[in-house]
Amino acid sequence: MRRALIIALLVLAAVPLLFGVSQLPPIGSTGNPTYTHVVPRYLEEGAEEAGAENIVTAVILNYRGYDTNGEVTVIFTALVAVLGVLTFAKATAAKSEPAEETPVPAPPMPVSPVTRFIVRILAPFILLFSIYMVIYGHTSPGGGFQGGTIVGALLIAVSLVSGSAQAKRLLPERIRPWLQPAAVLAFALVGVAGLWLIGPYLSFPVEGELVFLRTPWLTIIEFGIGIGGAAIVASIFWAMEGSD
Amino acid sequence: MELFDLRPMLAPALSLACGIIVFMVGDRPFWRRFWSLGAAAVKLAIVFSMLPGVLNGTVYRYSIVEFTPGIGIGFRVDALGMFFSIVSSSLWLITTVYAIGYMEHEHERPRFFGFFALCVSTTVGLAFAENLLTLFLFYEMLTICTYPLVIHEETPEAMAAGRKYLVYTLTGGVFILLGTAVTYQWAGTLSLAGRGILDMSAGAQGLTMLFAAFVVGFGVKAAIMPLHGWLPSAMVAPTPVSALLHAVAVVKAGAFGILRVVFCVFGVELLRELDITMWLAAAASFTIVTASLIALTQDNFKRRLAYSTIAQLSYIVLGAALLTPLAALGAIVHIANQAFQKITMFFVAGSIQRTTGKTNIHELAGIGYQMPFTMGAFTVAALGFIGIPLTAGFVSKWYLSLGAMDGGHWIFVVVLIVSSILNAAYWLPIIYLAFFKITPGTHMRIKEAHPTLLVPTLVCAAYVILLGSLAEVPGMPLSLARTAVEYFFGM
Amino acid sequence: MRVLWTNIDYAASVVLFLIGLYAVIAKGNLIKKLMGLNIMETAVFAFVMATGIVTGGDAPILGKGAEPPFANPLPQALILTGIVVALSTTALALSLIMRIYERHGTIESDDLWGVE
Amino acid sequence: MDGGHWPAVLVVTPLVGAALCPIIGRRFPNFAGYWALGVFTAVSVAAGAVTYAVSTNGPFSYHMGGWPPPFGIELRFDEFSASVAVIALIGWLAILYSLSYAKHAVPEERLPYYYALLLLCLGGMAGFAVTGDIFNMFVFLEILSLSSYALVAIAGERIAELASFKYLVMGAVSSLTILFAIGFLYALTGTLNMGDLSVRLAGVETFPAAVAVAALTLGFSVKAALFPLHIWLPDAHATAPSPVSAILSGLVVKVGVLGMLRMYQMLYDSQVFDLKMLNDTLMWLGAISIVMGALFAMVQEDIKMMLAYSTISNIGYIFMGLGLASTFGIIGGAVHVFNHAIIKATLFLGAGALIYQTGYRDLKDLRGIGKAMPVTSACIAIGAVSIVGIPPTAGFLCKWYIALGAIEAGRIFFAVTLLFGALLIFVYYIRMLNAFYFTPPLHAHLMDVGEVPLTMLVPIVVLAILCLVMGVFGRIPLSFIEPAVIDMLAPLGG
Repeated sequence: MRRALIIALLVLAAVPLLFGVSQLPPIGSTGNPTYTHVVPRYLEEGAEEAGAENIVTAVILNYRGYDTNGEVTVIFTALVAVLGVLTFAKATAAKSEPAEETPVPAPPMPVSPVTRFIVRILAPFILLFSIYMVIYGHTSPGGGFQGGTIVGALLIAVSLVSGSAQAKRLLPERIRPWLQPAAVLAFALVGVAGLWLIGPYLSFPVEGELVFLRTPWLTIIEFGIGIGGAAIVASIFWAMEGSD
Repeated sequence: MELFDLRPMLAPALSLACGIIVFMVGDRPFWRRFWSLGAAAVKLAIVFSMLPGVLNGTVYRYSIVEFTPGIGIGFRVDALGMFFSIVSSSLWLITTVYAIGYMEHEHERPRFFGFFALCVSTTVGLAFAENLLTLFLFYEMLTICTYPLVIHEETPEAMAAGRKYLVYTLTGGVFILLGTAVTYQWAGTLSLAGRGILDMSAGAQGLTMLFAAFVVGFGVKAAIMPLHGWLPSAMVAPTPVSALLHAVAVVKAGAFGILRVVFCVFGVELLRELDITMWLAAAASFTIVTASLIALTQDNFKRRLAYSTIAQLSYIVLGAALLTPLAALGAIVHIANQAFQKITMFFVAGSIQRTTGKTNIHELAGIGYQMPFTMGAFTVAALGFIGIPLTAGFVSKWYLSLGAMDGGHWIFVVVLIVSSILNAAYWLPIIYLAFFKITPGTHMRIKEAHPTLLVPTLVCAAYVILLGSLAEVPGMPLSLARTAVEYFFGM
Repeated sequence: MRVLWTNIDYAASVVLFLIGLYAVIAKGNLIKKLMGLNIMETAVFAFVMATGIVTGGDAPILGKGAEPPFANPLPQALILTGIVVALSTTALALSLIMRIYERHGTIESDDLWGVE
Repeated sequence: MDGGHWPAVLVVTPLVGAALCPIIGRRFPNFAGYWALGVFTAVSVAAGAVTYAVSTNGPFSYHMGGWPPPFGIELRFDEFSASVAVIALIGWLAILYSLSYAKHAVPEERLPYYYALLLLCLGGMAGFAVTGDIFNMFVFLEILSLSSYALVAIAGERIAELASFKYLVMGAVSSLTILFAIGFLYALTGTLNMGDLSVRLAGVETFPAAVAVAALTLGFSVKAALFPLHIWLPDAHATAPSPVSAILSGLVVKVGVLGMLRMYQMLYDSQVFDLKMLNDTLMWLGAISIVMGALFAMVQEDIKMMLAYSTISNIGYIFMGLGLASTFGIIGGAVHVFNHAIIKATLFLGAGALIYQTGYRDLKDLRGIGKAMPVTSACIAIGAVSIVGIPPTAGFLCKWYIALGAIEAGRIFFAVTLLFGALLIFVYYIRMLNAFYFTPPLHAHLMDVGEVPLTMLVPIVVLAILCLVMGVFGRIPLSFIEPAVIDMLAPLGG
């Protein structure tokens, strides 16, 4: 009954939505406002102005760099939030009250030697590929996030096959807190440099003698995002696993 | 002549400050008394210092802030406001003395005296309000500050009475605020300085509704029937509270508000044109008669006083509603006259309660022998209510009747006469009981109330006679009321 | 109707969005609710991405041999951000679910009402 | 650019400060709070600077990365953005308050994360308030939402995670609705900049625009907890640590309102379609919120639950003010955003102080606390009187303005609802005051507790004083916000 009601309501909501989307400018046409208003400048001058042949990267890191600054903060927030919720969870749980039935932790699944072997073999290549993605993000598909996530996935895979302790040695406790906010800090660094040398926060040199700074700055940000992303993804995993 | 002067602001501000100091000195009796009395005296001095000027037609004003042009908090001392503030601040002084004696052994005295001082501060603010918003502001503050006094006993009965009190008065407040907002929309100003800020352009029907909203709002505190329900319940408060607040500050705030609405917001001209005040007069007359009849049936001394208050307040409303200069004069002057008479009676009731523990009327047989001075004061006040010449009550009734006849409304003269008879019917038996009925076991030895209770009572009783016999002497309330009336009627 | 057919991508994402919403509302299991949320996220991403479709468009990577028309790069950039947001929300939601399970021993919302 | 680089300082400092917070917390465990306080002091200075710039030179904008508006992201500072001043004020006081409070309420190991989340939440809010780009708005909305979800759960109270999860699901759905609407607007106009949008919306198809507006309204209403979309709020606000409750109730729900204001700015400007239906809906929902919030609050025993429901009522006021679409109404609503933040922060911080000292949350357990903790109780009393709208406190002015707005718009019924709603609200606040002051204590040992430490007391007192000051000097925010509202309504020909 309740479900039928919900479905009825959703169907009711679907009607105006579908009617609404049917009146949107047709998909795929080059005459759409989406394609004629802001984007032409990106496509025509992006490579020169923003210093990245991959226009998506140019938009992410340069035109709308501030968005990305916010975005890396979002993922950092997620990390802090997860840590805030999970840190020493067991201690508090025991202190406040016992659960009705204490869930029994499942025993760790034995990892087959084949998996372990393959992960170990592939690990260096995965790492290399991710570095490639980070570095060439501004001229080809890829970028900091993609590269960073791959490294994060790699760390998770290593944790799974050879235990977190092993994986954590790749990202030692001492430097991990510095790596987690790497993206935010990289943005801040470049942003303040732009503020100091050029104009508003996050300004990139467009032309003139400082233009050589553009590629290094982009690279700094890409690496920041990559390192930060990897550290955060892995840290979230470890926090959830309960080993952090 | 309008003078920019600090004193209108100083009067409420100073008593506010003293109220806060009273809170802060806590349970140190000497300092509490010092600050309570000091505040009362200083404020009285400030108020009186403006009296000569006001009598000469000077208006003192002071504005604190303006939110937007025309809306702000400001004070302005005109004759009507002066009148009200003199009444309330002189009675405050007297009542404070009384309260110090009365509350000797009560609990929570810092709270009591603190809020007591705050109440009077807000009453003066109300009296000096320059615009409708300020008036509303102090009106609401008065409600809030009275609440802790009403529930002072903290008994379930007191809490219930407090709740009732809040529900009634805050609901009234909503009507006032609504009316204020509508007035602002129509008139573009809220000033109470003129002889009416509204005009016919808003349409008769709308204006009638607006007037009704104001009457309902202020009528709650002025206890026009059927909005009076809270007043008898609120009698659970300690006697000084009943005396000052339910004879002077709170209920008069309602009556004062109605006067302001009639004379300053609508203006006499507009109301005559609208021809709606007869309904108000009818309601007031109904209240006068009905409340008196109910009072007859009450045996609890303070409840009888309460119903008498309800009846007396409607005199003021009636006077305002008649829209003739003499009736208005009677109404304004009744603010003072009723206050002194009623407060005398409350003091008497409180003294009897404190001295003998009796709270019901049938227990009072022979009390006149035990407490002759107290009951003497009571007799004076009772005669005043009945309207015997040379007492204060006569003056107001006289002018009210004249005003009613002026307007050609004989019926209201009849109402006043009936009321006098009813007053006689419920006050005289008490006097009879007290002095002439000696039941076996009556104490014949004089055992008067404590001086701090007796002296204020006698002072008030003396005033009742003074107001009645020397009414025409310059500087007495009547002259002030006359100044006010002359202004409102453009004479 | 013909127009709706042109915009079938939009329509599909609308339907997907509502399916996700159904799961969020109707499903009792917190994990399923979260999955519903993820479906909704995907639907919205698909929707925004669809605004950037250009028929025959190439990836917007300039350089040698690149020929217009290019696909609209802006929605891609936005959705990259959106994905990160979705990831973050999911991570937090999962850890909350873990804590709820640890503490109350269940993640069925019907059972959890009693706890409140 | 007027305002120099303060805008950048304003939005970036809290984010970077938060990024460094766990590092500092790990090295010097006791220092995280002071670090957060220091960072936020800088933010407050920046907020003051931009607010000052707006008040002297009028609205201005800051182009992030130096790209002109439709291409890059613009930070737009107008009178509504000046809400950063309130964010700064409440945030600073809440952090100060946390220095003592959080030590008890939050597990020690989580403290650095607690402060980092606080900074992120406040920073996200500041970013949200000042951005001129609709997608950027979404990004900062997410920073703020995520950190709020976590802050609700961080103290680990009994149902904290459940409350947080409920909040998260509702919040995420509303965020997605908003993103959906952003997609619609983008597909229609091809731009994300708000100023540009308001120009380009003028000629678009009406129906999709209406769908977008409906979706935005829905999303922001959930964020603002407008009835009947409020179900996440009471648990979340009541279980969070008190300084967080103050921020959530005072500021975070206002994000929804601010979003609505931004949307209105675009819509009034572009005149894309008649807003009467939307306005009416909001007015009605606002009226219902006022009444329902008050009714729910009346039956609560838990003081923080009561305050949480009271927020719903007050959001109702604000939405009613917006829906009235008259100058006074919107001014009243917008100023109530400021004033309610101050008042509710007073109340929540005060309630937190009581809980901190006594360990009780129910009114009956807190009886007689007025004598044991006079200052705190007095501040709560001031807040209570203020939120009801008794003059001359801060709450009164807004209600007065919204009522005037209702009359201006010829909707007397709503003025009546509003004012009687205030009475309903008073009913439960008077219960609270009765318990504090006028009833004998249930637990005798309550009489022995003293006042809270100074770092907690000072914020409460400052806010309570502000409740009064804002009432008396209410003209300042009113006249500040007025030009923006007049500007906004100008296309209506009013």
